[in-house]
Amino acid sequence: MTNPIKYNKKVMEHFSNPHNMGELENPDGVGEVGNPVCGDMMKISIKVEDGIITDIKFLTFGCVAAIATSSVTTTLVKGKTLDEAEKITRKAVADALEGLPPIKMHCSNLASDALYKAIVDYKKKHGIPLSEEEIGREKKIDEEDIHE
Amino acid sequence: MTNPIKYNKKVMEHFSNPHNMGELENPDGVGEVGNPVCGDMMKISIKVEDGIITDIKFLTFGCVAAIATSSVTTTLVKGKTLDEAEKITRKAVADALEGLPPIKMHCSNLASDALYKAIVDYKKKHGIPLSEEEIGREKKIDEEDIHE
Amino acid sequence: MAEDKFIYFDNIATTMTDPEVIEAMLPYLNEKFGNPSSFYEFGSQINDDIKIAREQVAALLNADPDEIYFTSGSTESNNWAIKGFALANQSKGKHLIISSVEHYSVSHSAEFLKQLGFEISQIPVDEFGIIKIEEFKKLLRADTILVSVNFANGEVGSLQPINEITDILKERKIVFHTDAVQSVGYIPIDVKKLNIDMLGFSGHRFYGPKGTGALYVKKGIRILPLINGGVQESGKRAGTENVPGIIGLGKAAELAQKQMPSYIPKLTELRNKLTDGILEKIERVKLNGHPEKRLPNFVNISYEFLEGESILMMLIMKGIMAASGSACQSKALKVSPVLTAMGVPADLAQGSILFSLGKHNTMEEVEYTIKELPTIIERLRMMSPLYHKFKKNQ
Amino acid sequence: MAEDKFIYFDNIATTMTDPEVIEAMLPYLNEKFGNPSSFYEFGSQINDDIKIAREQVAALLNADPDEIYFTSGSTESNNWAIKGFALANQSKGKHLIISSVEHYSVSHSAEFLKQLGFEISQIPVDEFGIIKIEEFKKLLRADTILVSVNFANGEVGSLQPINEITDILKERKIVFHTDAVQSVGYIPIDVKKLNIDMLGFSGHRFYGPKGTGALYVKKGIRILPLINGGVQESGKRAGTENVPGIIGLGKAAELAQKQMPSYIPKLTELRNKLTDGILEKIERVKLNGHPEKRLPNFVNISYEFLEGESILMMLIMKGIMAASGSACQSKALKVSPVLTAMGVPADLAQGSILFSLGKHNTMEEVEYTIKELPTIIERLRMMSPLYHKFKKNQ
Ligand SMILES: Cc1ncc(COP(=O)(O)O)c(C=O)c1O
Ligand SMILES: Cc1ncc(COP(=O)(O)O)c(C=O)c1O
Repeated sequence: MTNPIKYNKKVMEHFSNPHNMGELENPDGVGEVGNPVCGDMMKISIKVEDGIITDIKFLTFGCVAAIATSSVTTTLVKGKTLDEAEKITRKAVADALEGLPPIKMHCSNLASDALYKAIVDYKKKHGIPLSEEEIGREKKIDEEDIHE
Repeated sequence: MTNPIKYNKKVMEHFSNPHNMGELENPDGVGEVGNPVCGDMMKISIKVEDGIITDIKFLTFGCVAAIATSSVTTTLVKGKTLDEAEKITRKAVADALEGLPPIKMHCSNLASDALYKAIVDYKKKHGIPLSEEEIGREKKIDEEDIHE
Repeated sequence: MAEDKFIYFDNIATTMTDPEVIEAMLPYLNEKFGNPSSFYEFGSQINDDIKIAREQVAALLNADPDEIYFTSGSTESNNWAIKGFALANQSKGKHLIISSVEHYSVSHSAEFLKQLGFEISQIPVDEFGIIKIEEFKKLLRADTILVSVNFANGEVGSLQPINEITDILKERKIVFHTDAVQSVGYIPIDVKKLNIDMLGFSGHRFYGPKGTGALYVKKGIRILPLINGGVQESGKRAGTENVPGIIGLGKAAELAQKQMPSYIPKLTELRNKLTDGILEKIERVKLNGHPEKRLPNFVNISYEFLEGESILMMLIMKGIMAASGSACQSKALKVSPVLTAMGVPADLAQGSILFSLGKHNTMEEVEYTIKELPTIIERLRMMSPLYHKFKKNQ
Repeated sequence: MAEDKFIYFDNIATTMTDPEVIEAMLPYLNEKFGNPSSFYEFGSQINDDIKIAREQVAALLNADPDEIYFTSGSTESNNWAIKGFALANQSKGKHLIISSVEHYSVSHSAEFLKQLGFEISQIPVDEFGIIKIEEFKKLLRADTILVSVNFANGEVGSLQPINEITDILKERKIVFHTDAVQSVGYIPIDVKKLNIDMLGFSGHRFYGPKGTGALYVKKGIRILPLINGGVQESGKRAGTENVPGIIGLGKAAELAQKQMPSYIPKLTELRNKLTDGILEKIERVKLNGHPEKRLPNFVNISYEFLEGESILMMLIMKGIMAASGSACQSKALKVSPVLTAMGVPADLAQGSILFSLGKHNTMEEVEYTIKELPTIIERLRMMSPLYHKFKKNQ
């Protein structure tokens, strides 16, 4: 009934040895979500070449799940096209970690949201127009961020 | 705090091997107190010769303490004059048993009361006038008996 | 009987903790001492063990594991069920019905609610201590929210007509609670089949540890916590879990489920032998409770012209431990309110002795008791003025 | 550190049961299984053993034995004290005052009373988690019947000014209750000298068994039972006694009284060493709670730019078990309400870790922790966007 948090091996691997940790110098796009008051904050920076994410780094303030989802998201994205990367869902992130404790599922949102915002940031900077859908998703992320 | 009843050795001796148990044939005096509904009932019969209680027997319906106080009372009385026997107090009975559990103290009342009533019965039958005090005590015993 | 041994016929007071139960508990007193609420696995892994205990208890009652809440014993469980349900549902009505033969943990809880404006009705019982169904029906009102009737009468062991009660209540959506402390582990109980909404019991009555118990609360039923605080037991019963106790209770439930099929017939045989032996060998006695519809381990008999304590003491002197009523009621009461409610006259109720059997009792012990008891009764009757009067009038 | 060993720095969550306590309990799980309420000596003699346990607990607090009531733990004790006192004394007034840093077992009990028409005021605390005496005085009303302030703040260990509180209350005849769960066994408590009216605690926090606790209630104070039923505990707390638990609690009290003089200085030394080591070696940290006026075993420190869970996990990976707050509160809360009440900003409160020491901890363990922690903090900060921002702005 009381269910203290239990992480699986995969999560622990990413937490203990996170991939792509840090901040890119002169990134092509940056996305930041969350805030310290609500306990999770993520910053993702990307390098893009010919529509492909060639490098990515994350910074995370947060729990074990937040760090692990950040790490696994970066590994999922590297080498993908922007379109492919955009489509990485919250579920894909959780699946790549072979599951998260229920009360930690929201962390997978944060990671995919931060990535999304980095891509949008890149597109804006490079004059790539956003579709209605993309604008909507960005707005939604920002709103959630405040309300959380 | 919860204090189940604990009897001492002396009480247990009298309970296990009660003295003067039974009913005298053709007694000179009989005293009965208590009733089955309230859980204790005692009947004491005495033989009196020249103002001396030469024989005594008891019947008791009741708990361990009731039986033990009946038994010890008979031993205290045998061979005593009526005057001496009348003066056997509730305390004397309890003392002769080396103490009773607090919630069982009322049993020592019953035994001395039954004895008292047997003596009064003898006196009435033999035309020995009762003092004011004696009449008062008898009345009190009967009243208590009902109220108990 | 061996010098150092005695016959324990007071299994309704408490039972010995089964060695397997103790063994199951020991690690949680020792190395597995962590707090289940902790973050690290050393503590949190204990939740898995508690989960198993919850499943074991649920299985015994055919409940779902998340319908089982661990408590400190049936007294707490009963208090919680009655007060917690009444307080959570008072907007629906403030009328409660209990039987007139409830343990104080039920009747005093109801008493407490009276002060908060609730009304309590009591169902009368017949001569066997079984509730009168027709009278019960008459007590039901539009504002009745809860009915509480023990599974078996705690003093004479008569089984209550649970099925009939819940059938009546189902239509009216009134919730049913039962104090099953003397029944769990002595008779199969299926809360689903019987449509029971809440059921409380203690571990120590069926070879589990003291200080443990549970309340079964059917899914969907709202009760307020009795004990507020942390989020243990889904936030319904706060306080750091009594881990060794819970593990022990689970084990006891498992053992009961496994062993009941073998010990119930044995208990029934011993019970019948003891009952018949006493009724045959001693005159002027009366079996209290229903002759058939009773728990397999209850033998409550009244001995005319006698008072219970002196019988108990003589039994002790013969190495036999029994009781003159419910061990956990007040010592001060001379006459059991349960027997009184059943219409047993006060003088007869005084002389009632309850032998309650357990899985460790033997036929040899029963036979020894049947042999010794007539002498004891005879001896005490020889002292009884009531018996002398009876003889004279014969 | 040895492979199979770990460092247990979460003694406020629970402690291991002392082997002497287990040894004292075992006979009552085994051969001494009788019910203390029974008539025969096999059961009733257990009352003598319970009496000793009651004396042992009373001695630890300088209370009279008949002022000690055994419960299932401090959560029950606190619930009972607050609800039971309020309900018994509502004719005198319906206003209660609690501190703003109480455990849920106190604050939710007060919450419960609100529904019954009581009013609750909360005393604000200063930056150390200590109640503001002047503010407290302002809250007192003519209809105030009860004040409840923990003996030591349960999360940072700051000691409350009990003496000052009870001095103020004495004149006004207002009753004082204190939740002393983190203090009993860690600091001498004299209820007489301190004029405490009610005090609750758990056994498992000072090497006693889980599922045990007590409530001290000063003679003359009337409280209603929380758990109604039989006459156990002078009719104030019903239910068959958890005999092994009570015996164990008594033993734990005895051991605490005997051992405190030696382990308090030791704990204090370890605490100071750990506190100083961390404050020296790691930048941007903040000691929560009062630097001196705190329990000898609490080290609650916030690490800027970090979140607690990831620190805890890294500590676990180094074999160190600690907590990020009160183990028995809700898991769902990200920020401790206690730290919030103390005015610790949310982001700083997130990164707070509580090391709570116990008598089995060693200087070696403290030194190991001081050695490992800076690396952990450094590693996590390297991941933290907040730390990066801070560095850039320096
Ligand atoms: C200050 C305080 N009071 C009471 C409790 C409740 O203690 P228990 O779970 O032992 O009942 C806790 C639990 O952590 C606590 O920290
Ligand atoms: C019928 C019944 N219900 C409840 C109880 C209370 O059980 P416990 O003392 O284990 O809480 C008893 C105790 O004898 C009982 O006989």
